[in-house]
Amino acid sequence: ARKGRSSCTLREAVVSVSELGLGYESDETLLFRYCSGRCVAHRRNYDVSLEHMKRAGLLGGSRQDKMRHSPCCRPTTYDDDISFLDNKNRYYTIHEVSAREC
Amino acid sequence: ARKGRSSCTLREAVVSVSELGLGYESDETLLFRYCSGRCVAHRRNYDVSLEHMKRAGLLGGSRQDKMRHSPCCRPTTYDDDISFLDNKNRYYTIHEVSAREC
Amino acid sequence: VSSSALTASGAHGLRTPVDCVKASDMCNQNPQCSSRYRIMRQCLVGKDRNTMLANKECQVALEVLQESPLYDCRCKRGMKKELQCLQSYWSIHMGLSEGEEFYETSPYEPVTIQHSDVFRLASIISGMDPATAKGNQCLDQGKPCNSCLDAAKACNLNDTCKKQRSHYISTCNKDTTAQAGARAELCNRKRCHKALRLFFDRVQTEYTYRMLFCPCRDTACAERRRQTIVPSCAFEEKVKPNCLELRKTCRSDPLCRSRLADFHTNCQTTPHSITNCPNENYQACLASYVGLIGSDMTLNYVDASYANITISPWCTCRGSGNQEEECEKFLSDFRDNTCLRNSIHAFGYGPDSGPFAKPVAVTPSPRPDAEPVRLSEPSVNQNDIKDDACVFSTCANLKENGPKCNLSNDYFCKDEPKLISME
Amino acid sequence: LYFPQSSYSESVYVGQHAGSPVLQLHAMLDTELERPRFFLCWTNMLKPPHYISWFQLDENTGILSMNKTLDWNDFSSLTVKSTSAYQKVLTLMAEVAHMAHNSSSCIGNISVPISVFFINMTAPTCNETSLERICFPEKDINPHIMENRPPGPFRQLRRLTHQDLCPNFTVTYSIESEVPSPFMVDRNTSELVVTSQLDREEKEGYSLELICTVMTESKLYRFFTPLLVNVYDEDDSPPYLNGTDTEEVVIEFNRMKGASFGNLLVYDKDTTPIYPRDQIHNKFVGKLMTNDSWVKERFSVEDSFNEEKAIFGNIRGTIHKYQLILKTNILATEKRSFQLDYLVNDTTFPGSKATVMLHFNVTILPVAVHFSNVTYLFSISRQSAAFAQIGRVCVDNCLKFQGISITYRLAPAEKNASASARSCYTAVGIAPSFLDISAILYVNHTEPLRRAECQKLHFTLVAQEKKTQLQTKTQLVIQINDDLEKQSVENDCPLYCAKHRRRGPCESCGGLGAPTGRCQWRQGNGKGVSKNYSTCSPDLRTCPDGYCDVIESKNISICPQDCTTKPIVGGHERGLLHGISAGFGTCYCADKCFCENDNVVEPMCDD
Repeated sequence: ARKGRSSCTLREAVVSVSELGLGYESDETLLFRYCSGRCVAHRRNYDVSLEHMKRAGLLGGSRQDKMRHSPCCRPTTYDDDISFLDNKNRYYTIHEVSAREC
Repeated sequence: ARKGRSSCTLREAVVSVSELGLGYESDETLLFRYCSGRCVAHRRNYDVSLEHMKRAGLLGGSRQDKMRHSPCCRPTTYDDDISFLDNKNRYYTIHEVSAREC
Repeated sequence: VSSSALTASGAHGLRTPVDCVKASDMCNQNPQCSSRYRIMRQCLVGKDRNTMLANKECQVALEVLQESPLYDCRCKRGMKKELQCLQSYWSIHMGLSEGEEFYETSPYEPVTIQHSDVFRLASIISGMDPATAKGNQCLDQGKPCNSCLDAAKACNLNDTCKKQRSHYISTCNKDTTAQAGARAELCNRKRCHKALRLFFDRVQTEYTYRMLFCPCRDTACAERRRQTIVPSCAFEEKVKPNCLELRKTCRSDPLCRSRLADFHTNCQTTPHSITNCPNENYQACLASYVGLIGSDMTLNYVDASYANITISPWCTCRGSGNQEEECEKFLSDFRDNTCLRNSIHAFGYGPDSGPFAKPVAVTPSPRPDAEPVRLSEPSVNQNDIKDDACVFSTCANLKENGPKCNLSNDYFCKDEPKLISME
Repeated sequence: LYFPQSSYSESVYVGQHAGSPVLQLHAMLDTELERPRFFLCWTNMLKPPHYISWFQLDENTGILSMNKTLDWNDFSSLTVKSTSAYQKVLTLMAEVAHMAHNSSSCIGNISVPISVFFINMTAPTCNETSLERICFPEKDINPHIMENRPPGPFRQLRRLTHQDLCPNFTVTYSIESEVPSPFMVDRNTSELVVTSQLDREEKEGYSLELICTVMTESKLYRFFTPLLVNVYDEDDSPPYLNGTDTEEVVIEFNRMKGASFGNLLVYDKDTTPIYPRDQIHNKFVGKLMTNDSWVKERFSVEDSFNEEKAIFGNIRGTIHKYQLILKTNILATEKRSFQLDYLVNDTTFPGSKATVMLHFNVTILPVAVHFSNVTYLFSISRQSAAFAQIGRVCVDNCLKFQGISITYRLAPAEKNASASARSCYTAVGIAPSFLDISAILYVNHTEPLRRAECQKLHFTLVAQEKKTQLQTKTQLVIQINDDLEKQSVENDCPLYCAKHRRRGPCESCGGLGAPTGRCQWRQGNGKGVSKNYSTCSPDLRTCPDGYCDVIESKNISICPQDCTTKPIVGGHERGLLHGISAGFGTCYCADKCFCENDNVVEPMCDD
């Protein structure tokens, strides 16, 4: 694989709740796990056929119709909910914010 | 909503086995089902946060690291196997070539 | 079979206490003991306990059980079948005790560790917390610091702590609207308490204690500390019950009763000690405090003051009638508890930071009946006395030395209106 | 008879010799005639502990003394609770009774626990004992005196275990208090005596200062310790009124079961403990003084009380609050006046004036179901979408009604209109509102609005009270405005407004519930998660307003901002039961709802 293009794996970073960009203001930090990398290795007959038929223009539909012919590096399961106290001393719980498996 | 950008759904097309591009030569045809469309509506807190942190450059990693901040329009389950007689009168079976659900 | 065969006697005939589950199993395996045990339980179930126990059979049952290992069995915090152990303990204890005692003996085996690892760990952790790479400003007096925030951060970086914390918060924080009144109704207090107990049982004390006893230098930090147990659901209620009523409710539940007895055993202010704690054991007191969280007698900081903390259950002594003094005494065991304060202070600033709250000046103040933990009489000879008492060679000298002769803060001499006649 | 202390305690040492006194019990009399007799008893749960024989209690003086001399193996033979390695607690029970008796158990009699701390050492000598310990025990509890009781001695100030320790010392006691107090020390017996009957309603406690003077061979020492004597309450104060005993109660719009009226207060200087629940001290009982079964079936009086201090001269007393309560709904047509008397009885007050009579002058006014001469006129746009709310109809005072239910019906005013004319009327529907007794008009079908001949709809609006069938009518006219403009709305608009996340597409599309046929954009300005989030709504008058009303709940998609129960992604706060009460940036809903920053570029599945 080209340099720097490692395969799809779970990565993590310690970020503050505010940095999540969800609109909550809290200095609490959490371990944000996400999926990154390429997953060419997981292709199926479907992917090969779809890519071939797209290139051959066999499937019609406009250029806009997004047809993905390779699996995406995406979470398959998510971490438990995360709860925190915001800077106005109110509790919140966020669901499905951190990945568990890719 | 912009024209033609409908959400991720199952589509189908009748194609010949040869047109699958898997290397088989057979005039038999099959119903090829595939997933296409946008999946903004299926995002999670994970996607919103990942996108925000990518834009804010909070996650480091090189530009190459593919970090998908929105779900892909991909099959979640596949149709049953497909068998056919090729043009040299030999039987073949192909797995996971047509999508069942997106 | 003589009942003494039942005893798991130790070396010199003294019984080594076993846990009450084992003790009741041992008793049940002995026909004589098990029948007596069954009789005694029936004796105690009766509505009017006194008349029930007046009958001969109950008395005999109790006598036999006195000799069985059930008599001084104990339980361990967090042991398997803890609740069953506690139920056995209280069933036998109710038979043997002389009715409602102000302080009940803890069913738990004493926590023997002195200033244990939880203190050293806390001071180590707050010193160089690997997770908060930004270092810990709390050490640097100058920088603004929020050790409770750091504790929450540390918890969020530990999977077990994060998961259990999120579980109790989402359980207790069921409703998110602003009206506190409405919220108090909507949250399921029982479920919230259960989730809190799970959190403190399953997560290591290095995380839970840090969130509960973090030292604060400002109101924001103290308010975060107060919010740790989600008080709007776990602590506050619309109407404050009478504290004696709350005690009765607690004592009708074996777990709460045990944790309350444990608190009284381990946190009762002991004037004659350096730390003000029984056996100088901060750790045991903190463990007892945490043990009460998630029970009917859940405790919490009453406000966000960081200078002097006040801990209290959610109850009032209003409407106590003639039992007001007993109620005030019960409440003051929480609100004016120097052992508890010192323990929390010690956790925050290290066990050797000296007692935070000076022990109360000891005069035979009218401290209502406490379980008198007596040390031997301090042997004081005559000449030590003279610095303490207001000493005059004879009564006549009273006048010459002026009306006030201020000795130590509690002993002073007043002008005696009439000379004491020397009959 | 009662014990003036809840417990007694003292320490004893190895070598304490037989006959030496340990402590003295006191019992206070209820009447002058009583003669207290003291006995050691044992709680019936155990046969007497073997150490009970080590003590004897003088039947008359209440002095507990040793029956044997304590030795070292007495200590080791004990299997009782030990508070430390060298101290064990002997728990005795003493009882007091009017006459001698031989029953051993304490059942039913007045008893008090005695804790004797057996210390595994010999007693300290005179030199080894601080004078202060000769004077006072280390810990002692506060005594209490019941009010209205005869005076008498209630505590032995001397430490009997130390009285012979220093033979050539003289120890005397006296007391002082800032305010004159009915206490003195009997110089001969060193007993603290209450010198007169006490009245708790006058003073709840006395802060005394005990002074112990020790005369040694050469010096005079004086020690002080505070002592608080609590005065116990008994029900010796009758209930009284402070102001009116009568309340005028007018029942009109609120006729609902459980409604409360009036607020009559009855005062009592005594305390009323709320613990234990079934206590009988100062118990108030009330009785409706009426034989009218109609009244008895529909009315009750509720008593709640509170302990107060300020208004009783900083002495704890009780204020009872009495309210008239409806036990059932009252019919709208009911019209009646009567006086309802309620007898309050302080059941534990011995005197004659234990009762107070309260009077509720009750007037029940009928409620008219009536439209004041109003003809409802509403106008709607031809572009209105289905479920667009037209307006609210309500009989007079309906917003005040409680316990009264009104139904509303629409009927075309013209009886013999043509079929096609009649079909115009299907455009409008009416639905009862949840919260109150009004009804909401809404667009039920949009097809008639698109037809030119449907211009003005004349309805008869019928309102009827469910139980009494009281009915009223009025005219209701709905004017259909705007001509059928060319359909300028984007034709691939989604079915409902909440899906849009930007002003442009929002205002260029219509959606369910939009009265103008166009969605309306609300631009929020809140920072972070705020109640004022941006969103696209069919009708900003009702959505979002934090309440999923009767029309919105017909289809969650009309106003998911108020009604959704589905997951919400992004910073948000859920409403009390459903909906989004606060959100971050812009909130929009498709399958689920999102609350995101406004300035985010349209997300793409990038390759």
